[in-house]
Amino acid sequence: MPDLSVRLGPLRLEHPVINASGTMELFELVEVLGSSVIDDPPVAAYVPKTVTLERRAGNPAPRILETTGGMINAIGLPGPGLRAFIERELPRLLALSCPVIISIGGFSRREYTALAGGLKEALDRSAGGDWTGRVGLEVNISCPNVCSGCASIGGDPGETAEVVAAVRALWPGLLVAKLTPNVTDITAIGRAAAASGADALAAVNTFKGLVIDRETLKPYLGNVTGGLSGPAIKPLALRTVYELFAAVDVPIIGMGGVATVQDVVDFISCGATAVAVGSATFREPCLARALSEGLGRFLDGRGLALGGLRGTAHTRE
Amino acid sequence: MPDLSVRLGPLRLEHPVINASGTMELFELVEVLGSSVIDDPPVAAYVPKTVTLERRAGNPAPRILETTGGMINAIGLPGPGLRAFIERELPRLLALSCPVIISIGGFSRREYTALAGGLKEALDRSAGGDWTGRVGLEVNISCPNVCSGCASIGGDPGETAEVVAAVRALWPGLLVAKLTPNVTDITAIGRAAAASGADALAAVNTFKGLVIDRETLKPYLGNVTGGLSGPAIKPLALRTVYELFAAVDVPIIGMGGVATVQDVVDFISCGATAVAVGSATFREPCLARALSEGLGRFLDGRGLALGGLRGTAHTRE
Amino acid sequence: MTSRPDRGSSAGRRRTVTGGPGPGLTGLSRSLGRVTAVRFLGSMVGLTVTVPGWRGAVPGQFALLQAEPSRCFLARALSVSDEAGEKVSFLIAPVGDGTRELCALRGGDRVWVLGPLGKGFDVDALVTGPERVVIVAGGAGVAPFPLLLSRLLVKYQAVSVGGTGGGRRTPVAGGPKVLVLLGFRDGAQSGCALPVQQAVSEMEEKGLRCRLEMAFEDGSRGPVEKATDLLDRHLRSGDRVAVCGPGAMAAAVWKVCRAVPDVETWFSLETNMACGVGSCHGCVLKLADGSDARVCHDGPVFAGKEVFGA
Amino acid sequence: MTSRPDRGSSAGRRRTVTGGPGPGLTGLSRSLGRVTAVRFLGSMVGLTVTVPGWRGAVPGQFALLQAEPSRCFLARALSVSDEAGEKVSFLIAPVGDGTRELCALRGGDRVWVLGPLGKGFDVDALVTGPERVVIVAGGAGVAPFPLLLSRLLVKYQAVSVGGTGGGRRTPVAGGPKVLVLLGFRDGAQSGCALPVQQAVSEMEEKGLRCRLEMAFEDGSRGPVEKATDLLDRHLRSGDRVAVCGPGAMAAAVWKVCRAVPDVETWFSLETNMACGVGSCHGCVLKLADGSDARVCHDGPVFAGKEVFGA
Ligand SMILES: Cc1cc2nc3c(=O)[nH]c(=O)nc-3n(C[C@H](O)[C@H](O)[C@H](O)COP(=O)(O)OP(=O)(O)OC[C@H]3O[C@@H](n4cnc5c(N)ncnc54)[C@H](O)[C@@H]3O)c2cc1C
Ligand SMILES: Cc1cc2nc3c(=O)[nH]c(=O)nc-3n(C[C@H](O)[C@H](O)[C@H](O)COP(=O)(O)OP(=O)(O)OC[C@H]3O[C@@H](n4cnc5c(N)ncnc54)[C@H](O)[C@@H]3O)c2cc1C
Ligand SMILES: Cc1cc2nc3c(=O)[nH]c(=O)nc-3n(C[C@H](O)[C@H](O)[C@H](O)COP(=O)(O)O)c2cc1C
Ligand SMILES: Cc1cc2nc3c(=O)[nH]c(=O)nc-3n(C[C@H](O)[C@H](O)[C@H](O)COP(=O)(O)O)c2cc1C
Ligand code: FES
Ligand code: FES
Repeated sequence: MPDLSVRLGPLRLEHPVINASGTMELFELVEVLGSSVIDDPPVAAYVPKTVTLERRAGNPAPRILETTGGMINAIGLPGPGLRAFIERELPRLLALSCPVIISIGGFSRREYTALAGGLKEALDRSAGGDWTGRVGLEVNISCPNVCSGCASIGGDPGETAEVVAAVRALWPGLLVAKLTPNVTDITAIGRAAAASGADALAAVNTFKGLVIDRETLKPYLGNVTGGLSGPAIKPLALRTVYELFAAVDVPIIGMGGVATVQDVVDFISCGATAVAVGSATFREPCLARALSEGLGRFLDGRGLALGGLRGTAHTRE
Repeated sequence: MPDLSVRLGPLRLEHPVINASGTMELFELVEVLGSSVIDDPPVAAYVPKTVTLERRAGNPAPRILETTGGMINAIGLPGPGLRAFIERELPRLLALSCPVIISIGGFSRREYTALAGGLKEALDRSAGGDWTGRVGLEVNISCPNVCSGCASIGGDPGETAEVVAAVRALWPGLLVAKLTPNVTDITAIGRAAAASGADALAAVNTFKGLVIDRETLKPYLGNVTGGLSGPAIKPLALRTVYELFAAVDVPIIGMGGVATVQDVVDFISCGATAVAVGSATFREPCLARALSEGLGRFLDGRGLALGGLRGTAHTRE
Repeated sequence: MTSRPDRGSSAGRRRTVTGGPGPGLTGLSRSLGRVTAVRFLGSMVGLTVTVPGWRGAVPGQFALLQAEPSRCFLARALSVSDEAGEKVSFLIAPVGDGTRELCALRGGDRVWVLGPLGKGFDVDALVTGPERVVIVAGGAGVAPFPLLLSRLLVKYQAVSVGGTGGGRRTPVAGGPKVLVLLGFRDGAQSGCALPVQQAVSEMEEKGLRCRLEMAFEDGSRGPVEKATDLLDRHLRSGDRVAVCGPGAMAAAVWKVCRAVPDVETWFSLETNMACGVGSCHGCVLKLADGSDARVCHDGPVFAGKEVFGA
Repeated sequence: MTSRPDRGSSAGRRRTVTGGPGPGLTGLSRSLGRVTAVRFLGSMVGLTVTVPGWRGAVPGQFALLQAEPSRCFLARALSVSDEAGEKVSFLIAPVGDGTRELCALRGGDRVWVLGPLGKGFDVDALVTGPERVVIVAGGAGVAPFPLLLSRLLVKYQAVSVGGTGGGRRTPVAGGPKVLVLLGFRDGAQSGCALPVQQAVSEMEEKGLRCRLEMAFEDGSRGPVEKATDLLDRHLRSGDRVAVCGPGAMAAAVWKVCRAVPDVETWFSLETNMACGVGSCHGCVLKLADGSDARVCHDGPVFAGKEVFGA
């Protein structure tokens, strides 16, 4: 098996396959898969669902529907809020054997700094010593399923720069900016984030879509619009990673429709340093591990090192 | 059978289902389907492939690949150029029994006006009397598969307004602006086009994507990136129509992934006046007619008039 | 990995560590099963799949199924209808692409199975009530009940041969122990009652009192009536009721039940699911207290009180 | 709508107005056929489909096939391998999702068929050459040749019983009329040669001189060689050559042929296709003169000169 480890800022990942935020509740999986899932997580780093400052109920049902080649969701960031997250989730996250990348979502710059500041304080208090090698932060400025904030920040280079810079000023560890694809030029957003101190970019969040209820002929989802994910969007997501790789120098976490080993290879070829599995984990909870193993076999078969694969789609010969 | 006729500016369509530009060569179909396809076209209006000012070879092969739930293409607007189009195509287009909407694509405002002006002149000369009830114009400012121009115009409200206004100044018939979805806010583009004199909007062109060749690990398409179409993008396209309907007063030609009667119903529910079938005609050349017939049966079954369906997704009750 | 199912087990969540090899990938948590039997039951299909490593379900638990290869992106939630070792049966109504694809499978075809999942019926709570166990199902809602009936049989037999149970030792005491009330749209739909009818016959053969009644909404086989009409007629204080069926039926059943004192109810509920394991927060259901429950994780079986309030 | 195939027809494009009803939609141009036979031929599958309204193909023409239901978006191009009335046969190599899905079809399954499409081999030009008809195929490239052989048989028979042809009246004059050279990767791949072998036998039975040779790249059945090695050995001036196979093979065949005087060649070529009818401009091939040809519309059969120049 070749060396699959990768670095994302101060984090070292055993292999490049992680989960996409909002698509894996690792601690719930114990009930189905046993505690091995915690002792030896299927992901190289665990990204919990986006945390918000206040408690949120999320969007009304229905929240999901399968579409051709993918699915649409309008979950709406339900969650207990930062305080409860710190009390209930953080301790067990810190006990995991893999790094954790905590995703935060806010509705203003102030909320992002409150989230990052609150987490830093809690980590300084409870993580013991230098935790920056174990815990990173992802600023989700790209959720299409909340009315304001979030995606509107990630849709504008200036607002993106402001939020990233403000969080950067107080967060010492890995800082990832998660981008929305629903923009005219994603490289402008990516450059703004990198220039403002993001250590890495996550590309991409879901594509804004809508489905119609075939009975009522009204929007099907409780929140009217939703985010499209899954294999249907893979070529679109791949394009964003390809464009970003040419535009920025920071590592990219590629995602969008990853379901097979070939998908992982494609994202790395386009320039991704790590790859996140989202919707496809819904049909196979341990997909991330299976894909990392498959990636190892692929590299062996081609006689390639992981580093030699990265960005290869950009080189000519 | 209910009355399915609709109006797009000065054009009257027998039913609301037409083809998307670049996806049907009606005169080639004669070889496969016989001349009935010309005498009684399967589309309510025929939209030929986008015409450019000069002759273009198009992009190098490969130009297409199936993707999950859809396909990607980088055809690159091959064609004989305006002069040859006027000489060879226009006469037989004018002989069709259905209206024609000629799609033009340029790389600058000047090219668009040269195209529109040249067509107007040819029509004044050869169409006999008032042709505005038979021929419309679609400005394709949204093709993602040519290096410059086109999509970069449609990605900017200001440039969109300029091009549309310039063409409007000299084109007396139906003027449709075909929009790209690869923008942060499609309503800004749609509003600019409508305010500058577009009689209708076509939404949407393809979504910019990329596929990797699994052998070489380089971009698969000869043009590197391409445009994603087919059922995979339907929820995304539907969302653009939904947003535009709320933002502008002009009729919308909805398209993107239409393959079933339900898809036609969904687009009309979101606000489309007419619906175009693109990639799905590739598997069934006469799909447009079959869908219009299916739409009639659907309306009958629900006891609805076509006008009662339009925009129904926006109303509350 | 491959353990015998624990047939007489009590309610609660069960764990499974299945791990079929699957095409090209290893270390998966779902299992690549093979279809071993297909039964055409009216408008529904009974699918029996041999699932390597299947660990036994609680009645009311479900699994996520996906044909291999599949034209769908996600797997579909289906109640475990019966099981015998690694042979697991499902009863499937072909309503959309996913279920139609599953209904078209033939012997030897492959199908991915993740499960059992979720929280099933509390069999102990059902049998320890002062009166009967009443099962109410509408249409495809019959699916979980063959398994529930077979577990009830095991329970009662354990009791009657001197098991741990406190109460009655003869299963025949005081009229039927189990009353099964099924409602169907029409005769074609009622084809799926067969596995339940067979389970009822088996109970009767073993000397247990079990009665089955069916209602047909189209009046094709008797009066025009619904499962709730049957329930209205039969329900009595002390009954413990297990329900599965469409949302409107569930609400109607609740109305009948709340009108009778000392009746406890459990409902198996459905919502759209993506992950089936609590990860996606997509399958939420607003509970009576205003909170959102994830049906896959907190259910699919809920106490009536939780869902409908008091 | 349903006309008999015109078996002895000359080359060129053929029209079809098929119109199967299809699920829910009417007035379609593709036809919903039924699989009537499946043959497993080594690593390939021979699929025979009854296509309502099928109008008869020229050898080298193709059809677009899509299983119903299908997990693919587009149909797949497949050469017509043989036909008898509305029974149309295809020879399919399972290389990706679309072809694998078609190879998994069973008797009675439904499949959409649009065709015949494109420009086939010019049978007249092949048979009126001064020497033999040489068929060169690599791997799945055998597909169009059972039909071509059966059309050649009809042609020659017409000639030998006093048809319009000018020349020889005895089909046996001067050695083999038809030489079939097939190249395969290995023995498993050569299973697909069977329909060609059968067509050759039929010709021989009818008294026509027809010889078949096979080359195996893995040396499993004789020397390590390719179809082009066979061609190199046998080709002579005056031969008319019909070729179908992978791009590299086609180029190699062209090299062999251009070295011999008075040899004319026709190649059946493949590119990615979406529409198969000239609508999408996706299937382009750069011709020797620098122009782009649409393979579906201007081909798939091209004269060697057009493709490779002089
Ligand atoms: C815990 C659980 C247990 C279940 N057990 C069983 C069982 O044992 N047997 C059984 O037959 N079923 C069971 N179901 C139901 C089964 O999961 C669904 O019928 C199945 O998921 C449908 O998938 P599909 O692809 O066939 O249909 P889909 O196409 O996914 O449609 C699913 C449902 O959503 C509706 N829908 C889809 N798209 C739209 C739209 N655009 N507008 C409006 N409505 C739409 C459809 O009408 C249909 O009712 C169970 C469900 C759950 C949650
Ligand atoms: C006129 C014509 C006639 C034909 N006749 C026959 C016939 O008689 N019998 C027959 O077996 N075949 C025939 N073919 C070929 C057949 O059409 C293809 O094999 C088929 O379309 C493949 O579809 P698929 O879904 O199985 O594979 P796909 O998954 O669509 O792949 C198709 C091809 O593209 C390649 N490919 C796909 N994706 C990528 C990627 N990302 N990177 C690199 N490569 C990729 C695959 O390796 C494969 O070779 C014919 C083709 C044409 C044009
Ligand atoms: C059900 C669901 C919930 C999601 N929740 C979040 C979230 O909380 N935070 C976030 O940053 N992204 C969220 N996403 C987006 C994913 O992290 C990912 O960016 C996207 O789904 C594309 O990847 P995929 O196609 O592999 O799913 C969610 C996606 C889905 C499908
Ligand atoms: C092969 C191909 C060629 C196309 N060519 C054009 C074109 O020349 N001009 C244009 O405006 N749109 C072109 N389009 C875009 C379509 O008109 C349509 O907007 C898009 O494909 C979405 O519809 P669909 O999903 O139904 O295909 C093309 C699309 C495809 C797939
Ligand atoms: S289906 Fe994903 S949380 Fe229930
Ligand atoms: S496949 Fe569409 S033009 Fe040839």
